[in-house]
This record gives sequence, C-alpha cells and structure tokens, in this order.
Amino acid sequence: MTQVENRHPSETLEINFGPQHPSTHGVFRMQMLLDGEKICSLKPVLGYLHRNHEQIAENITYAASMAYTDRLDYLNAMTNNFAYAIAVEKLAGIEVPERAEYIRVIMAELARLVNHITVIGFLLNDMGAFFTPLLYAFREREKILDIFEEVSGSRMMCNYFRFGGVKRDLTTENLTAIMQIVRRFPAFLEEFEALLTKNEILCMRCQNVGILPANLAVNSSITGPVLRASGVNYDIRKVDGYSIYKRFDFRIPLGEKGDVYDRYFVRILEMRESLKILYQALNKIPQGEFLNKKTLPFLKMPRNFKPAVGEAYGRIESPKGELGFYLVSDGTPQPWRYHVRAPSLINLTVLEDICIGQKVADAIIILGSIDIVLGETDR
Amino acid sequence: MTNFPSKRKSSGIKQWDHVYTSSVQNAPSHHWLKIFGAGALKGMVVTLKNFVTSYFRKPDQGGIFTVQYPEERYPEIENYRNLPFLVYDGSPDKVRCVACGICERECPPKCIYITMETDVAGKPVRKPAVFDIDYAVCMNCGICEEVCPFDSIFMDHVFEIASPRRIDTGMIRHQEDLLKSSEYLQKIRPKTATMIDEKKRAAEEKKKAVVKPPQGPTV
Amino acid sequence: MNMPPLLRDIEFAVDLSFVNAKGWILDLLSHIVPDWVVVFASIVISGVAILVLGPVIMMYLTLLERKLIGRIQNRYGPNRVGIWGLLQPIADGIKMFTKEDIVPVYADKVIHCLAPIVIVIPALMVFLVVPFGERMTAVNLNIGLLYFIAVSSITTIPIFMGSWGSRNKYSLLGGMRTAAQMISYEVPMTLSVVPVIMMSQSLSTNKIVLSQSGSYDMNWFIFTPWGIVGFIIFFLCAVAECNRPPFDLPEAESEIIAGFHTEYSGMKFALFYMAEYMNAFTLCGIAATLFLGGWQGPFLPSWIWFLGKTFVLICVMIWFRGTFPRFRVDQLMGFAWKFLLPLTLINILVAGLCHFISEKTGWIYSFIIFSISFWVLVRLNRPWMPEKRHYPLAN
Amino acid sequence: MTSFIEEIRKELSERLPNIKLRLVRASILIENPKDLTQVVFYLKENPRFLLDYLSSITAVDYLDYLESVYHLYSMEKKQGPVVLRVRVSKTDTTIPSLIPIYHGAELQEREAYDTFGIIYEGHPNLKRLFMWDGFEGYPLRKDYEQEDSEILETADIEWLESKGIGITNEVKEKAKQMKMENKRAAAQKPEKPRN
Repeated sequence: MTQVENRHPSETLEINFGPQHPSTHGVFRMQMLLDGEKICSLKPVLGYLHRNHEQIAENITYAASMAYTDRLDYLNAMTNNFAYAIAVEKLAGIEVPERAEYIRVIMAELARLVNHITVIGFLLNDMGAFFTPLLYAFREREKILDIFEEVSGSRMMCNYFRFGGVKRDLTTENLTAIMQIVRRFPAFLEEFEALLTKNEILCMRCQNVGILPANLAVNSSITGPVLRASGVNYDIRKVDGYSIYKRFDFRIPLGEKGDVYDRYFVRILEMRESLKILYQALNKIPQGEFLNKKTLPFLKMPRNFKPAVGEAYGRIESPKGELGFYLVSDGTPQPWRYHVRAPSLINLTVLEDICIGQKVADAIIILGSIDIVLGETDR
Repeated sequence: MTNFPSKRKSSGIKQWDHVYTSSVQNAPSHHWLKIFGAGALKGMVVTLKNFVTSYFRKPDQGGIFTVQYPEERYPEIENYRNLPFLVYDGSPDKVRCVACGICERECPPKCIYITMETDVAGKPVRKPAVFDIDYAVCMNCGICEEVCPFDSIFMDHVFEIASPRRIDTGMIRHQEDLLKSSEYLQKIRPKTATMIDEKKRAAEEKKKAVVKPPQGPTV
Repeated sequence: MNMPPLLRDIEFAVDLSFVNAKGWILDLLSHIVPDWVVVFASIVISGVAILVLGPVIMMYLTLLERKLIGRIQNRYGPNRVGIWGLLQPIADGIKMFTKEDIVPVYADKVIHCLAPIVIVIPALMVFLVVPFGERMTAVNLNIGLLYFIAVSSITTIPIFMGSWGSRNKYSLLGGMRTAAQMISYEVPMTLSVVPVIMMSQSLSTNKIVLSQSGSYDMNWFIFTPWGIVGFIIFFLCAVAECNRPPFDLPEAESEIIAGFHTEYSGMKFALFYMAEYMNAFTLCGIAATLFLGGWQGPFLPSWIWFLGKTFVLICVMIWFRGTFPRFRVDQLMGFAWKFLLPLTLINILVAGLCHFISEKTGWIYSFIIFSISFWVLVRLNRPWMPEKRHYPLAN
Repeated sequence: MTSFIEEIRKELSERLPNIKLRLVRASILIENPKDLTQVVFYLKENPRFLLDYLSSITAVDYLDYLESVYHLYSMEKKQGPVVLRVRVSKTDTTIPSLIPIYHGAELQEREAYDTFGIIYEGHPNLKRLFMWDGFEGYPLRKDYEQEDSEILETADIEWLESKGIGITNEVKEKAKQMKMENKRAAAQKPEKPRN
C-alpha cells in the first residue's frame, strides 16, 4: 500500500464511478477521490441490486429457494445450486448416490470453466481490448451452455440440483459432448494464451498492479482465485474434500506476487486443472441412480420437506471463492434463517486497500480481476 | 463405466498431463519471444488467423459462430423450459388440470392464480374456472411442472412473447391463451409425453383390473 | 518500361481521368465566363470534391471497421441494412440526425456547441495537401508537410474545448489525457518525418512523392533502413494522434466512459466521430505519401495506388483495435518520450549515415545500430519487459 | 468435529477462566458479548488452533434475543470450522467489532447491522450496506413489518390515472386526504387487479 499525502481539497477531484458505468460489472459504485489520475481514497457503495434474497428464501420452501440461488451469481448457477444442495443435505442428513456426485462434479467444473473464461474476457474488455478476447471466450462458453441447456433446460438459470441428487440424468450423448469439450478446450486455451499471456501491453498493465499481500488476503477473508494468486494454498475442494473431490488427482496453482497478472494466470491454470478433473470424472462415472429415491416424495410435495430443528453451514469452492449457505431450521417447511456467505461481497473488502495509490485505469482492472457479480454481491 | 473411444490407449495421468499444461508458461527462457513486441505480434497473428478462418471454416472450428436469428434458428432442445402452459386432451374443454392449486401454492414468485369452477348448484367441479399466469412475474424455474400430480402444466418452448403492455392482453395470460393440445406437447417434448402416456395407460389398466367384478366361485 | 504505346495511352488516360475531367469543365467555362470566374470555379470544384470525399470516406470507414472487427471476432458485423450492410452508414446518419440534441444545464454552452464544429475544420483542411494521385493535389503548397503538421495539431484544442465545455468530470479527465497525449506524440511524429525531408530536400508533398520514383516507380522510402524505422514510428504516432486503440485513452469507454464526448449526442457526436475517421484517413494518407511512395507504383493508375496503400494502413489500424488492450496513461507518455523520441533521433543520424555510404554497408550498419539502441531502450524502460513468473502447483 | 470443539473449550476454560462458555449445537456460546474479542484473539494467535480465517459473520433472530454467529477456520492448519455465538437482547444490541482482529469482518458486520440492527462497537464505518441511509427498521428481524403491498401510494394513483386506468373517486379522495396529512400510504388497491 502506498501512502498518499493529504493535499489541499481543491486539488483533488471527487468522482463517482457508477452505478451506471460500463466497467463496474453491474450497478456498483465506487466513490473515488482523485489526485490527477491517482486514487487517494475509494469507497465501494453497494445495494443497487438488493432484493433481500434471504428474506425471500425465509418465506418459501427449501426446494423453491433452489431456483432463487441461480440468480445469485448468474454466471455459474450450477455451483450456487451445489452449495445450497450441500447445505440442505447437511441439515437434513440426505445421502447422495454415487452417479449423482459425479454429475455434480462435472457440472460444477464446467461452470468453473464458464466463469473463468468469461471473467478473463471481461477483464480484457476493461483493459480496452475491443471485445475480441471476450467473444473468443463466449464462443467456447456457448458450447458449455448448450450442454447446460440440454441437461437442465436453461442456459444460465439452471435450477438443476435437487436435494439428494440432480434433476435429470446425463445421457450418453451428453457425456460424449462434454468429452468433446474437454478434448478441444486445451487448443482454445492455447489460442487464448497466445493472444494474451505474453502480450506486452497486457503485461505492462497487469504486472505489479494491485498487489495483494498474502497476510492481508488471509486477514480479509479473501477466498478463491484471488487468494491463491497471492500464494496462499487454500482450496476448499482439497481442504474439505466435499462431494467426491478427494478422489481426483488435481493440483492448485498458486500465484507469486498477488497482482492482477497473477489473478489472470491462476485462472488460466485453474481451468486446466478443471479439465483434468473433468477428464477423470468422465472416465470414471458409474451407472446408477441420479437421485436419492428417498427424496422423491419431497420433489412432488416440497411442503412436506421439513428438516429437523438444527443448523448447518455448507460451503463449496465456487469459481469466485468460498460460497457458503448457513441454514437454521425450526422444523417447518420454511427455513428460519437462510444466510449466504457471498464470495464476491467479501472479496470487495480489500478493494480500497489495493487500489489506493494506483491510477484510475488500474482501479477498473483490479475490480475486474477480483471478479464480482452484482447479483451475488447485493443479493 | 462409460468408455470413450480414445486415441491414447490408457488414461493414465502422464498420458494427458502435458495436454492440460500451459505451453506458453512453460516456454523455454531462450525463446525468441523475448524480443520486446513479439508477444503483441503473436497476438496479431491470432486475430489475423481468426479473420481468415471466419470466411471458410465451420462454426465449431473457428468459423463464424453467431446465428442469424430470425432466419436461422437454434435447434430446439427437448428439455428447454421457458414459460408454463396447460395441456388438454382432444378438445379444449377437456382440461387435464383439476384446479387442485398445488402449483399455485408452490410457485416461488406466486405468478399463478386459480379458482375452481362451480356447477349450477354451486358445487365445485374439478376444473379451473380462472387460470391466470403472469408471464412478467414467472421466473421459468419449472417447479409447477415438477409438482403437478396430474401432468397438466408444462414448460413451453415459445419465447417470442414480447408485448408492449403488461396487464391487459399483455403478459397476464388467461386460461384460453394457456391451453394447448396434447399433440403439441408430443411435438415439443416427445420423450416426456410418451412417458406420461404410458403411465396413464398403465394406471387405466390397473383401474380396469380393480373394477373387474369379482368372479363367483367356480363350481 | 517498354509497354505498347496504346496501353500506355490508356493507362495515362485512366490515371489522369479526374484531372482531365476538371480541366474539361474549366475549359468549357472559359468560353462563356471571364477568367477570374474560372479560377474561382477551379477552387470550388476541388473544394466540393474534398467536402464530399471527407464524409463519404468517414461513413464507409465506420462500416469497414465494423465489418473487419466482426470478422476478427468470428461474427458477421452489420449485414441487415442493404446488401452486406452497405446502407448501414446511411441508416446511422439518419439516426444521428434525428436524435435529440442535448446540452447539459451547467455546460458552457458556446464552447460546448462550438467544439464539434471546430474539430471538423482542421480535419478537412488537411485534405488540401494530400496528393491523391498524379497532379491530384488540391493545393500544391511548397511547405505542404509543414502545413499538415501545423493544421493537424489544432485538433487538440477543440477536443479540450469539448471536454471543458461539457462540465463533466469524466470529460475533464479525457480532455487532460488528450492534451497530454497529442502534444507528446506530435514530437516523435514530427521528428520521424525529418529524414524524409532531408532525403527528398523538400517540404512539398508532391516533391516528396516524386523523389520516390525510380525503377518501376518502386524506389519508396520504406525500402531504406531509416525509412522502415521512420515509417513504424510515424505510424504508431499517427495511431496515437487520431486516438485509436491501443492509444485511445482520451475516449476510453471502459475507464472514463467516452472521455471528451460523453455529453455529446446526435449530430454533434457524429461530427466528433467524423473528425476522428477523417483524421485517421489523412494520417494514413500522409504516411503512405511519405514512406510508401504516395501514388507511385507500376501498372495501375496513380490514385488507385494511393487509395490502396492508405486503406491497407487503415486496415492495420483496425487490426490493432481488434487485438490490443489499452495502455495506461503513464505508460503512454513513457512510450512517447522514453522510447519513440530517442529512436527518432537515432533514426535521423542513421539517415545521414546512409546518405554517405553505400547501400549494402548502410543496411548492415543501421541494422546493428537499431538493434543495439532498441535493446538498450527496452532495458532502460525496465518494467516493460514481461516478468517471467513461476506458478507452483500445490497439492 | 465435536472433539475439536471440546478441546477448544477445555483450552479456553483453562486459560481464560473468567469467561463463561457454553456448548450449543457443536459450537461455543460466549455468555458475555464483551468477551468475544478476547476469545477470538486467543484462538487466532494460539499456535494450536491458528484460526486465522474468519469465514462468515451472520446474525439470527430467535425472537427473544439476537444471535451473532461466527464461522472461523484455519488456513494455516486447514482446520475448522469453529462456530462461535454471541447473544444479545433486542434492546441493547452492542457487540464488540472484530475489525481489529480480522479486516474481513468489515462488510459482513455492516451487512448484519443493516439487516438485524446489531451494533458492532468499534466498527469504523458502521453504515447501512444494502439499504439506503434513511431506511427504517431491520428487514430480516422476525418482527419487521413489510410495507403493505396492497396499498397504493399517491404517486402510484397519479401514474395509474395518467395511463388511463380507472380509480374510484373514493380512493382518490382518501389519497388526497392522506397527502394532506403527510402520510405515505394512501388507500387500498382497486379490487381485481387482474382483469
């Protein structure tokens, strides 16, 4: 962090970035105090997309909330569903069949691919590349979204997971299509990297910009690729080993300095690790049930699903960080308390610390590299 | 176990490890890319290649991947869900729906409104008198379809429903707009419709078996 | 060149068709009106041609840009209005004309409204000295190049007027960036032209083109060691001068929304847009004139050569836009002052050297000098080189 | 997991005997909210636990009291979670802020303040996070009364009228009266909104 001396107030320029700004990724506002182009202070202002998601969920059944979790982080509905399903299964003690676990992992990793390529595309857009990397990313994303559509019925608002399994089974055609994506994705990543990784302008813009030291990152509860770019080895897939992640052989890429470039490149490497997981999962997926038969009556009558009094905190490694759901049940069909631990909200904690002393243009790409989705931030 | 035809014979870790590691990152340090500006030029080669291939490659191999919407259309996917509709068998007055109101109760954004029909004497009939869905509120989650015990409400494939008005004749759809024949369901969702038909037939047979009068003792 | 005389005649006729047409009209006029009217008519004809050419070029450049970038991004680009979207610029024009013209309440109204008008004038004035073909320069000034540099640098003022007059903080930031950027890049641009002036011993654009003739009219300056470096520097500065990516900081839409034209709408915005594209065209035209031999070239008519070279350069500009992210403001300044400026000074020295030694040794010497200076300059600008990083894969 | 909690409790009761603790649903309830900072600091710095990662802060309304729940993990030792609870009455809702120990508490404490009205003492910028500054009430408390959706505001009536949707004179009169009295809500919505 660079200390900026206090200048006379008339020499600084106060400017509101957002809520209507093309690169704040939604309706997000940054109150900046600028000295020339240098940032003296930055305050994030949230709540423009607030819809009291938690209040809504406390007034409807557990199953109906699944559709609302899609709307949290609308880029990867699959992982949101995953986290919620895990929390409810913990609460009610539901077992998940083997095949369903595999399907869940496949979908979550596909969602991770979707999220990371989209984020890198938007990061480059913030940097001023005129949509080219973004559209290359979208070209690949479309193929994955096609799979989501065939499987769940919707491209983005999947609503695919159910307590104790998933909504629909994966057919052999689906599996072959996913395998084809996994086979072709490395070639796309090579092209993407040829376009970006060694590009001098990108390196000049990204390297040594927005450095987040490891101790600050841990102390600020940062999670996800942003934390790992700072060099902290913490991935909930490894730590908790939830679902069946313990069975796969994959590794966690770590960054060196924790700047924007590391955040970009850790995401690229994470995609490659995801591909490894997908490859293994697709080869190992067993035959069997895709939904716990005991939960079938609850599917037809969601109001009969009444977990015993208690509480549960289920968390997963979503592409943005730790996504957790804290549920308190009072034995009625509606949860007594439903709380979302949203990674993109909590990752914003450090925004001011790493932006101070940088230029205006840097603040934009730092925000882009932290990767927020306002649906999840504001809830 | 699903086995995929693979060019590589075994799926051991070492077989695919090199495929999923970054060649750019692992480039040797004496690489010619060390010249300043070479990375940018390489990026320009990538865009030039995409420019050229956009003229004669197929969409999934680096060609143009956009769909020219009104003329070209994306192939319809059976599981696609958009907005709910009601199914009738044969003629529109034979609605499958019995106005039980489960979907109304379970709908998360509460966009369904049902009242039961009454006959002349004022006794309720198992048929909806009013069945309204506010399409502007519906969030396409598909829960109504899942919970319906009579297989009467389904998610449609129609998505061109834009309307300049929100209330009258706009986004609030009444029963007569929502009703669609079971043939239509068969057309858009062949698998689901066949499954439901089979289930119905089985149920009917079972009913017949139960209704069959008990045979007297054979002498 | 030994061409059959008939073919040569035809080529000559096609080459000079525009010039002959104008001469024919003037000839006709001289029979019926006094001489001073003929002189006046000559000016009007050239003026009208330029006034029509400017906007038309701008309109179709926007289409070309959208089409090319579309193809780069694996999509079609505009293809709905007319065949291949050829009527798209006209539709855009209608849209621009019919849009509401907004003047912010607290804006300085006079300056705000004057800026888009002022910005078009230098963009059109530059057209006067561009040699479109053999004998097709509107005004054959003997200080044409100086005129071009002087007039094109006026563009800074209307942009700053627009940004200041809008009374918008984003615009203000954009205006500040513009002023810094355009003044900085003018220095290496002017200096990169100096070797050309030295070699052709003239400031007239026509004479510069003529001095690049030779065998097959291919004795262009770009085929010399100092020419190729000078061309690259001039072209990069030209990209920066007309605010195009990767130097589009004044109007960075992802940072300061649209910079100086945030508050402009309708036709005022269109005028800014028009000036930008006309500037791009004239700068590419001048780059072609100075280094690529202007209208010189074998076989084809001169104006086709000129337009061809110019459009190739414009396509490269569009290609840049489709590929690169944007610089940051301090890096942009550093690029001009710490990299391009020293290189241009070395280039002038190399040009002098090449003049006095034979061609072959000149190439060798200049290659050595340029590589050493390039290497040194990149090393001195230390943060430029991408850092090699190691990413451990933890378990 | 239970044994880990048990271990922590034993350690805490040995080292910090003045602090009253209780086990509630596999988590530690700190009886006096004032002791929270001390406990958390001890757990963070103790090399046996090293709970350096504050995952989540949230609040729950149990009608009689409000509860603030903390989920702590250790990134260093890959342990967790340790759930801490603090209970406060609805009238006096002050809990010491964890910002001096965890920077990451900033936005989460603001969120809990916004939705439950728990005042975190020592928070440098305890403002509403999602709601606007003038908002009254705490929306996630169980006693929060939702604004009646069946009631139209005067502005709504004007808007409806301008769109040509008929409103009875009675409603209009009432709305006018309400406006005079400076009240926000005006009147019942017209019957049968769906026609």
